[in-house]
Amino acid sequence: MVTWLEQIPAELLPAIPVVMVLLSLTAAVAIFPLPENSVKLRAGINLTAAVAKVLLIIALVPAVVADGARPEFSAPFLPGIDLVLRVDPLALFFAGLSALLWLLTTIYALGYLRGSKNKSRFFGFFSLCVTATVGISFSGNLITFLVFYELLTVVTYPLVAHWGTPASLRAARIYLRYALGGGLAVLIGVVWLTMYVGPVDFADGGAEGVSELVRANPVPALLIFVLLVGGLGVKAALFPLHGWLPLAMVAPAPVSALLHAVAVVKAGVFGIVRVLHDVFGVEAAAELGVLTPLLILAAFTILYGSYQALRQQEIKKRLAYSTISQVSYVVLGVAMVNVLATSGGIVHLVHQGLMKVTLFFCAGLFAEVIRAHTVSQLRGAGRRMPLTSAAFTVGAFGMIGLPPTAGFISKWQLGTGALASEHPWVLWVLVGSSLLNAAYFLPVVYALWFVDADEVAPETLVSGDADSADPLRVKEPKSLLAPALITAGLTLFVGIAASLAFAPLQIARFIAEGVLG
Amino acid sequence: MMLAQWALSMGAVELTQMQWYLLVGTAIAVIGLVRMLLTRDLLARLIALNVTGIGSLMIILALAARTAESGDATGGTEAAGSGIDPVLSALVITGLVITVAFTGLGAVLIRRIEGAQDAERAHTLDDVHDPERSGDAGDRE
Amino acid sequence: MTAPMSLTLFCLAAVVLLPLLASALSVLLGTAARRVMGVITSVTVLGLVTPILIQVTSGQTLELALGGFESPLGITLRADGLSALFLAMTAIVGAVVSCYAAARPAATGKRLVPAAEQRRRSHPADAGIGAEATAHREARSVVHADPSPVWRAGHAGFWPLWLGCWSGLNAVFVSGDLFNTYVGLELVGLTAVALVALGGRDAWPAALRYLFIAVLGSLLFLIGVALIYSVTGTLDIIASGEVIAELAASHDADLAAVVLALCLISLGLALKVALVPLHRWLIPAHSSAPSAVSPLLSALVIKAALFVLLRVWLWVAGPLPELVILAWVLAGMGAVAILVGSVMALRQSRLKPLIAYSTVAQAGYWFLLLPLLLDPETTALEGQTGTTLEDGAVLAGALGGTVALALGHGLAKASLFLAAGHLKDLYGTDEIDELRGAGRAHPMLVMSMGLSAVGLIGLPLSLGFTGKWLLATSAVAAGHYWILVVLVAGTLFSAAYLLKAVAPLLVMSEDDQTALTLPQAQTHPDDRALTGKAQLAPFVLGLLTVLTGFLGAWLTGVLEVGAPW
Amino acid sequence: MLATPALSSLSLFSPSLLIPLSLLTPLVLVLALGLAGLLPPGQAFTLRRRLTLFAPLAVAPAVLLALLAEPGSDPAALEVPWLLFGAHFGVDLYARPLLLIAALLYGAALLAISWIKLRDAERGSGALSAFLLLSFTGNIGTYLAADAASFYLAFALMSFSAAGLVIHYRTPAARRATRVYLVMSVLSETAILAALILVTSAGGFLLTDSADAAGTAHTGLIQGLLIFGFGVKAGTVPLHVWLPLAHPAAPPAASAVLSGAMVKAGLIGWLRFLPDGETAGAVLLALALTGAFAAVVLGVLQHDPKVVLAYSTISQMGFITALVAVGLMVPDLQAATSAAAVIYAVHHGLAKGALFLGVPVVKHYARGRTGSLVLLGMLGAGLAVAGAPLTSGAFGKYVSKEAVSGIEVLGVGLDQLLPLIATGSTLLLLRFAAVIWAADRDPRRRADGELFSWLGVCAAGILVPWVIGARWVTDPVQAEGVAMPSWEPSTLWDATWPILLGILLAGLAWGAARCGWLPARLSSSEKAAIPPGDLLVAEESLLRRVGSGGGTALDAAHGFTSSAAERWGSFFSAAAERGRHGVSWVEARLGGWESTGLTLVMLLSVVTVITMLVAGRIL
Repeated sequence: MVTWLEQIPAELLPAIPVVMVLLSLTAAVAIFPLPENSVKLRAGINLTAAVAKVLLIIALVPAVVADGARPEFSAPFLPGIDLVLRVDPLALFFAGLSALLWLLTTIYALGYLRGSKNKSRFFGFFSLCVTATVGISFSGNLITFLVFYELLTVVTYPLVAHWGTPASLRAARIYLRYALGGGLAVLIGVVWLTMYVGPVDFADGGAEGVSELVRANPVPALLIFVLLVGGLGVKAALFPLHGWLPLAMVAPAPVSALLHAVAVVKAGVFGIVRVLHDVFGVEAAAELGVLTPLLILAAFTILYGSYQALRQQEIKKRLAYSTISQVSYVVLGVAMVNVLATSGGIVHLVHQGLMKVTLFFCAGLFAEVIRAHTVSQLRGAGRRMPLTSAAFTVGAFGMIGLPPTAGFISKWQLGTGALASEHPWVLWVLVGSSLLNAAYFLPVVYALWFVDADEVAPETLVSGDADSADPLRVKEPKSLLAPALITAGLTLFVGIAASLAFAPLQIARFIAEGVLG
Repeated sequence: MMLAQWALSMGAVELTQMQWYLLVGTAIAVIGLVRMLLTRDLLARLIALNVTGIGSLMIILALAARTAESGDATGGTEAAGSGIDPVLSALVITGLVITVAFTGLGAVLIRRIEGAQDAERAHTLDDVHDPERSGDAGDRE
Repeated sequence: MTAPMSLTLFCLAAVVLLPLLASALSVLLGTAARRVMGVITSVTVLGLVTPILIQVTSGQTLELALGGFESPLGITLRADGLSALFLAMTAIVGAVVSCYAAARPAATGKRLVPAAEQRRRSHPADAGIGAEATAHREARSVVHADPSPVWRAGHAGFWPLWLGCWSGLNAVFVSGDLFNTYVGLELVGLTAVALVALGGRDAWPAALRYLFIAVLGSLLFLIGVALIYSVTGTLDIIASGEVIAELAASHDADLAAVVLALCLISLGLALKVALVPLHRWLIPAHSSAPSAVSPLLSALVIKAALFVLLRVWLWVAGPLPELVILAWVLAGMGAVAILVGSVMALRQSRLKPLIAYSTVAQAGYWFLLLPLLLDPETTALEGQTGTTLEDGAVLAGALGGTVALALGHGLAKASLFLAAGHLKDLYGTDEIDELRGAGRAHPMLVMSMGLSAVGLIGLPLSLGFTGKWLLATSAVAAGHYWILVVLVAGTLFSAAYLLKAVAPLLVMSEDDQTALTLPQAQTHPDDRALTGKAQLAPFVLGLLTVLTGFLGAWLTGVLEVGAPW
Repeated sequence: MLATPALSSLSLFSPSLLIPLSLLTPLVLVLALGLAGLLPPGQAFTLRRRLTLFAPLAVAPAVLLALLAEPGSDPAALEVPWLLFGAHFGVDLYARPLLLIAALLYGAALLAISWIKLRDAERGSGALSAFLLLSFTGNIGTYLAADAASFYLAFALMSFSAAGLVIHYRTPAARRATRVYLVMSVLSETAILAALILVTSAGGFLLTDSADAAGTAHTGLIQGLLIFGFGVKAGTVPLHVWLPLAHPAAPPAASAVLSGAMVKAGLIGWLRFLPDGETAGAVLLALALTGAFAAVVLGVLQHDPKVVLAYSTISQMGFITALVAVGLMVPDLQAATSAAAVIYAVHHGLAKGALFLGVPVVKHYARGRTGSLVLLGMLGAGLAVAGAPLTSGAFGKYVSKEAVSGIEVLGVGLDQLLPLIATGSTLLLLRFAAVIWAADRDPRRRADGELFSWLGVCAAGILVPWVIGARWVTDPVQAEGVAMPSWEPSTLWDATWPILLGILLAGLAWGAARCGWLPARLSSSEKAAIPPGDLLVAEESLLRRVGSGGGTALDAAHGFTSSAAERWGSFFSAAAERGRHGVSWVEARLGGWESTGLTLVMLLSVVTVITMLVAGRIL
């Protein structure tokens, strides 16, 4: 099967990024007008689009990573500036993650939303959101990135407000306010930069003209950097701009799984990596002297996120704050200018996505099956929902950074990278955050497995498979459980086989070497 | 005309005929404008509108005279020295026609509005006398 | 003149005269026939505009002297980039709204049916504007023999007035000289006032107020034109522009008259575009107008005045340094308009006034370019390395930005007003908190309101975004950083009030999962198309708002044709 | 299921397969046990029962590996490029004996649990053997790992699966023990992670060059972290508090493994990573010695036999840590002291394992025909731990004394101090004998796996240390087996006088207790004077105080910042609201017809006049 894919003729390659973006767009356009009850057709469209996208990514990997092809497609958009879609390893990295997790989250959402209303609207916007994410990953210049970045804001609003309760509308409004503010900051930054250096094309080592700009007049360059990273920081949930993330947990589980673990949050961080590596270039950024403050901000966000997570009793709120702290690992890694730390940061982009999606799936399962929303309600869930609890445990161990899981790999890379950079104190931030992670995840795991549920609310006693020796055992719905187990398995596989040929770590290392030389 | 003598007697300013008409036209336009903008009564406002229209047209006529008088080089074809510049007079005529059209439309609207207000007032009086008959003819929005 | 050339010239003339002819003809037809005539005319005008657009995009300004009379007496029609774009937008919005009005005659206004003929299903002499007869097929059950007249939905007078207004608009866009522009403006003003009056009893005072404002504006414009003629000796826009340029070069004393003319013209047109201190007439006019009329008013009618303003400022006055005070005053009023319009929109409790105030706010954007026109020097960036902007680029960028914003606003506002009007007719009210949860029954309407919101806020993939991008880049190039601040504030405010309008429609259940008490749709015996395919119109316009986002580069290319610099 | 590899068909398995085999077989078994849960419960139970029967055999590949793999030969090294960061495994001098001991102990423990009749079996024996297999894999993983990442993987796997052993009975005591154990192991894991990262970034990824790489950068920091991290596992004094709590709570087989094999992982960690350092060695030595002696004092006062044994483990580990500390202080003695530590660890593992497994054996088989056998076995194991002559204990102590001869501690020769530890352990063992003698009996008719495994361990305890000492652990000086204790009277006397002293002291204490001289609290029978895990109460309260103090401080800071943010937010929105209200008031005033008219007139006049003036001036 894979050999067939490898022989994709060279001239078809530039078409792939466009096909990827259009794929989920056409899926969305097809899904919107569907009536509510055509479940089969909607599921079919969704799944075929998702599977096709994953296959395309697999086809691209050997071409782009192995023999360095850079397929590119550009269309006129603004006077003098085109919409450019280009595939480079970093783009492939992020697009691969979002394509894979979109497939799993679609399966999860099909099961999760079986009973609810507005499914066509949900899946339509769901596919649009992935279009925006893939667009962001493949964008070749700053304008295309901005267009898809803003599209992501618009498209995620109805997903956050899906339940239509006043609370979710309020959360969605606050999210929109943050995201629009961020988007405007990026717009002004881009306008200003374009004025100085013309259309800003992503190029390894920084867009042409930007390094002279930094040398000629550092103050505007600094302001532009602050505007860009500030605007992107909103979606990357850096410290002062993270307020919207915990509130957006009102959204349905698949939304909080895909959006707040993968699409939205990662788009922000991916943007910061692009700005640092491909717009300013690391040397220019170092010359500007912005790396250390960014490092300190990321470190503070990590500790602040973990501290806040410690104080939350609701599971999804706790996961939200842990997302805030985990995402800043990527910024931390990238801000330390050496190959080890950068590859650690970039690989954490994928690892954190896998782990956090598993945790959100399990949180959704717990909420759906045994109505458990707070940590105390999870007592004894290990015996009642063993497979979900196992997946949750794998995710939790990943968050803490224990070896067999992917979290350990990125923490180890970041640690060694920190010591190799000129900020060895970052190691203690990592150690401190691991302790804090353990402090707020281990009690949950302990409650899951080692505490017996004192009283079992009768209505949650779904009639398990009748002859189960353990009367408490609850039937876990397949379509929700399978994605959770798959992502948990992936977390373990990526954690163990970290040095495999096209494993995330190797691609991240390849990217880091490409940028830092 | 006393006004004209008063101005002449002032003697300070020696007005050519064109400037004099320009001055009068502007005065009329300004008076009409102020009157129109400050009255509450609709009909008075419509009439003031016409006065402003006439004032502005007088200004244009004065300008027409000026260009004719100066036989401006660029004027080109129109007859030198004879009374009014034809293009501007066409402008004045069209202005007149349009002001008339608008006044017609305004009059109809005022009649409608006042008619509605009278009906409204009549209804309120009826309601006071025999409440059960009201409501039907009322606006069924 | 090659064959296609004469064909496009024929189209140029037809685009103005055909709607006028159709308007006159429709007066003679019955209600149903008028709707058919209306739709046919709109389609043909759409067809006529395309060759003009193609010809202009290929880089050629079309010029036609009607009836062979050369200027100064004859009427010359000229279609350059700017007019082609406005023609296209008007054609698209006009066609869609006409189809909507044809599909839903009830949306065209309210008419007063006298009691006498309610019993007899004959052709009553309608007391409506103009003597045209209206036929009623529906069976009329009389409640009780009450002599007073009764209001009925739908007003056949809509069609002649709207086609007349359309021809006036096209006349303004393609007129080569100032006098014809004046005549076009008047035709638009007259028909617009009448269209507003179709909205029934509470629309009449608004219509009257609109009338006074329109007349006042055009009188000021007339005096201005006369002054310019007296100085330049010609009414033709291009010719007068050249004369004024010479005068400016020689610092002639007559320039004072030109400056005075510019002041009068600008203020008259600002009055017609409803710039902030002079905006109060627009709110009652656009919100009480019938649901098929308010999109036309907001999207098209005020654009005519804007078009003339751009013509005068760029082509005729050819930015004179003396106009710097006027430019800053207008730009200041524009910035204030954005803030005041948005704040007032936030405080509205009903949907249509909110959208009207949004028009007032968006109008502010179109005046921001004036100071840019006057000192487009790019010294601000001179010292910087790497800037490649030459002098004309700033002007092109500013004009491109303003035109993109205006066109984007036209499409988006038409869609928004259509959707809002539809909801008002459906539920009888446009109070926002009474329409909570109405979105559940009309996903298409909510989607089109969402799409138009994207266009109005200026998020990417919409002409709004292109406009803001072009305006921002040329502002930064010319060193006018205050425009950036205004754009950011405007975007955030517009997001706030559009969210306030659209969000309540999405509400589905109270917090404790109890079902929401939905507003119940009123029964509309004579308006079957209400829930039917008429909802497609706002959706089509919404889609167009987003899809035209890709045309940024093409738009600036077209504007280069016949540009003054 | 996996056919048990018959000992004779060695050629069947190529030697290099042994390392992966020994690591994977237990994991495969655990996976099978886990997946059995998916079957309907009836079949699941029988499958699990049959799997637990096979469990003891899972250790066979490890035993084979230990026997066959000559350090440095082909089967002794394995490189897995795709695992973690490129994993390396290998059997070296220190790993081989500990590997053997671990395999034997885990085999015996699994045997004791599974090969018994159903009615006597532990509740949930499947889970227990699964966790035992997991911790076995982790344990031998720490010995076999040859690079920092896989060492850490094995260490984490072992410590977190040990939590499963401690919690097994789900009693409140077990819960508390597990909580304490988890908190301490998380702290130790994090410290070790930091230390390993420091070592790796200093170039010490492969263990062969870890120790000297650690010497190059941040040495003091690394030493501190390693002492803390592995100290928790090795039960060094302030960090030993979890041992006395965990052992009574865990099932006896599990506590045998805990004391016998898992504690040694701490030792191998120090040997692999600790860089030489005078001060670190001194600190470690001080801690070791205090631990060795304090444990005796505390252990004597306990009533539960397993707690006494736990304290004896702490004291013995103190002995071994002292050896390691000496190796740190005097680098050229390091080879000898490490070899001595390994041999002593081997001896202690087997002997202590025998004692722990003996506790249930005494309970079930003390009476009847097997009574004498049990008495003999326990006596033998006890004497070995005490270090009586002719036992493996004597051999271990002799080698250690040889290694540290000449080291002075506060003026007293170290080789004088070590025998005193033997006295302490004699006291503890007598206490253990007294307590176990008084414990209740629950006779069981037929001999089963529990007895056989115990006998196996006792036999191994007698034989294996000598074999290892002779052939496997090469003495750096004679480059072959470590010097064997000669039979002259002087060495014999050296081994016996500490024991006699211990017996003498015990007699005195016993006499005092008889005639009531001892204070009431000390001699009370049921409640121990000092609760097990003595320092724990202090440490727990300290930790709680620090946690709550930090928590309140952070909450206060958070409260302050959020209230400031709220105040700022409300001020800002109030100002915005006032602004909006002002705008709408002005706008309303402009509303009327007259006011618009007025503004228009004003605007017209003002603008026209100004522009004309400006135009005039410019012209």
